[in-house]
Amino acid sequence: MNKVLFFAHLRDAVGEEFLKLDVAGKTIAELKAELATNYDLPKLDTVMTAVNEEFAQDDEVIQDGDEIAFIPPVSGG
Amino acid sequence: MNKVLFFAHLRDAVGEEFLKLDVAGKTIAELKAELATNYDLPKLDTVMTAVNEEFAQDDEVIQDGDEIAFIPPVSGG
Amino acid sequence: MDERYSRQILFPGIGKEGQDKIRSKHVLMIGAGALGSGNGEVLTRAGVGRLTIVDRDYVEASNLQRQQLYTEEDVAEKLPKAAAAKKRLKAINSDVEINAIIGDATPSMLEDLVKDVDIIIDATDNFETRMTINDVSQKYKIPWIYGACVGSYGMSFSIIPGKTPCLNCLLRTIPMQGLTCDTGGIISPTVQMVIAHQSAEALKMLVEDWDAVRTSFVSFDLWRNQYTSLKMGKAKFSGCLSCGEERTYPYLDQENMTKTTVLCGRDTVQIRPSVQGAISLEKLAGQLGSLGYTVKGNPYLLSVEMGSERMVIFNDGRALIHGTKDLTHAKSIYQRILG
Amino acid sequence: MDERYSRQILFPGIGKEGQDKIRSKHVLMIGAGALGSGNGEVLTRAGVGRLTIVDRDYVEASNLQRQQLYTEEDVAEKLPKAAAAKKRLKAINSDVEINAIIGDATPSMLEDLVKDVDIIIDATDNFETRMTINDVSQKYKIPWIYGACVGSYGMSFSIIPGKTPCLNCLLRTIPMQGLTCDTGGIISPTVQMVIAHQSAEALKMLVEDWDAVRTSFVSFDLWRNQYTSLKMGKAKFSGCLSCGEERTYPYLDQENMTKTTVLCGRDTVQIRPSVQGAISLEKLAGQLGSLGYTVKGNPYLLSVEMGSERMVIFNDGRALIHGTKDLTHAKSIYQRILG
Repeated sequence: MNKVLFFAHLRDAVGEEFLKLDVAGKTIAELKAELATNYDLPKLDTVMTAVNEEFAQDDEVIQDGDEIAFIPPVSGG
Repeated sequence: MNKVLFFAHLRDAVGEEFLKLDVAGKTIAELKAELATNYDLPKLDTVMTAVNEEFAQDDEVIQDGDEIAFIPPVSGG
Repeated sequence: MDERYSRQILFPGIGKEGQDKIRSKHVLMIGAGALGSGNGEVLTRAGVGRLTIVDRDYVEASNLQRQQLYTEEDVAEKLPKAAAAKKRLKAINSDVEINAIIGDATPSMLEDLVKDVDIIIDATDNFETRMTINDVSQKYKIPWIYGACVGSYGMSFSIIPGKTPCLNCLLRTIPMQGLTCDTGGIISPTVQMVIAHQSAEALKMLVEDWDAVRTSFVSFDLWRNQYTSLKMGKAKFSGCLSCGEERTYPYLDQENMTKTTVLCGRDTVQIRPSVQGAISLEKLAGQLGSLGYTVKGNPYLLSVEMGSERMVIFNDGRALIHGTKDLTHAKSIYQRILG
Repeated sequence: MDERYSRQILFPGIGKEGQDKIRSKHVLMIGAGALGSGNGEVLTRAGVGRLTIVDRDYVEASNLQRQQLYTEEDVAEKLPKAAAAKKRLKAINSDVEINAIIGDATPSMLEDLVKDVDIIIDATDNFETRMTINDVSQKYKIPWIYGACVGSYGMSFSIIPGKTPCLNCLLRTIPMQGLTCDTGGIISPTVQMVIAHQSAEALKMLVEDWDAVRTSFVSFDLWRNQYTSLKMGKAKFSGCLSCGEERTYPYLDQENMTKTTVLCGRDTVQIRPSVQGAISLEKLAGQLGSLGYTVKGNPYLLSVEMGSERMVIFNDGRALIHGTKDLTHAKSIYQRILG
């Protein structure tokens, strides 16, 4: 099982602070695609992904128990 | 074994960011007394103690593996 | 008004209703130094209804490095901080009612002031005043927000009577002095970080979003890249004299308060005469001038050069002795001039 | 001077030597809005030698809620932000050399400016300018500090050429329709928190304490009480066009940037973003509507009344700004809404 966390407006789009999903074996890219299909989320191309508080590339494979977080860079200033 | 962390000026006094000590079974008060004896530390009466990121009273008994942190309140402003 | 506050009304945590609430509230801020400058500015820009500021100091050159309301001109004029803060805050937002009180935040003053106050912001530089704020908070059921910093290290904690532990639960006694500012110095990003936490908590309380109020004790070190969020579930102390069942509010008793204090981080002693009252600065200036002292003054205070020390006398009889940390010596200097 | 900076000289991370270094340095700051106000003030108070500020906007009423250098008078006079910032910063510290540049931070301007610059502070409100800063940083080996915020959410990351990943490693392309303060709102504590992180990093770099510079990517939410520190060891992208082996610095090429053109014979500016692609007009209409703008639309375009101007946005991101011939002003309006 994996905990998938969302920050900022992604959280509002998903409606939850986090989801419990079983996504072990999938890549980050696959998870992003799945989420974009199942939730009213914007494209996640430019959203940063963390696996266990470490930056992860799109081709990283998720392990069971990994905590995944989606951190959208914002442009305000 | 326990990890004992020090913040702010306590860290400078101890000379290390943390110590590895085996203090399981002791109370926080006992650990404070031991540290005051072995290191050039000020009295730790008013220093806040955290056990595993949770505030702990002086009579709390330390378990093996607990991470202890000493957080001195400061008065500047 | 809508245009001015449009960006925070757009923020879902505030909205139109929250903005109206902010507008209707009264904040008491104790201290107008580094934390007071920043918190005062955030709340004034956010459009709080009333802001009462209590501060006993005047603006000095060494403040400019981190106290964001003040300029070189304020230093040249030796303006009291509360007065200089009010001047700048009015230029920022003329709609906010600013009450500037130049004086020491004593127990009796605070008990008088809190009557219609919604929250108290801690921007003091000493634990004695914080313990007094803490007792006033418990007695009158007014939330307050602790904030403090030294060097690159800072902390904040929100205290809500009846809900969270209080400062006396955590400390049990006033920590010994000299641990901090004298030796540690301060950088202004640390101040900004504490202000960010305190003022965010203040906004949550002003819009009455109590569920959003932080329940953990935050501490951080910006130079060492640390951030700790401490759960406080076990911190409440049932025997606490400030918030426990048999409370006595020990820090509301003037007899328990010090009369001379070394000011944290400064080579300065403050003297508070046991009986305070208006003194004639004009007459005193004349006397001292004829004695050969270099004296400068304004309606609020008198500054006297005395060899390696300098005494600043306020018109309530209070004084600051710069250039010493020796309480007895300072008192002696004071008494040489004021009897 | 020693008295003025005494509290930060006392801080072991700076000291006398560090203060001299700060004094000898030149900081380039792009933007003088919320983040620029605060960062500019911290650095000016800290006694940096030279500060060059680039900004294209003027002060408006909706800025006052969070942009700490500006007053009601600046709004009344419609002062350019760079000029208003300089005025206040000189009053704060007359020893600091402030260069105020009123204009758009284009690639060619930035390449001209960075020649003798030690660090660059990001205080912009859009990703396109950040990507240009990022390329300039890599090409001329100048560290820069990313900072951004919206609502109660903010972030910061220090980028050191040859050492850390760069912004293009993280994003790969300019995000479309990022949330801005104009569409998502903003509270001023969030701004303060980003400033605390950016300015602490700036001080570390100015005193050349490279070991202290934060290597993690910080993001936080002050209303939701979150703080995340992301390890960036795996973030460097070998094929990065900005910092990889076959780098081309794509964002220094004017061809890849947003194009602005005055349409012949009309009081209208056309904006073509660097990355074109479908944007959600429906969502944008909702956001702008809740901001109080009058919005009309159809599946192909959206028309928004904005005071004396009217913006028409097409679903490929292109826009027409009617009512102005000022290219910089038009681009500013566009990026404030679309990021």
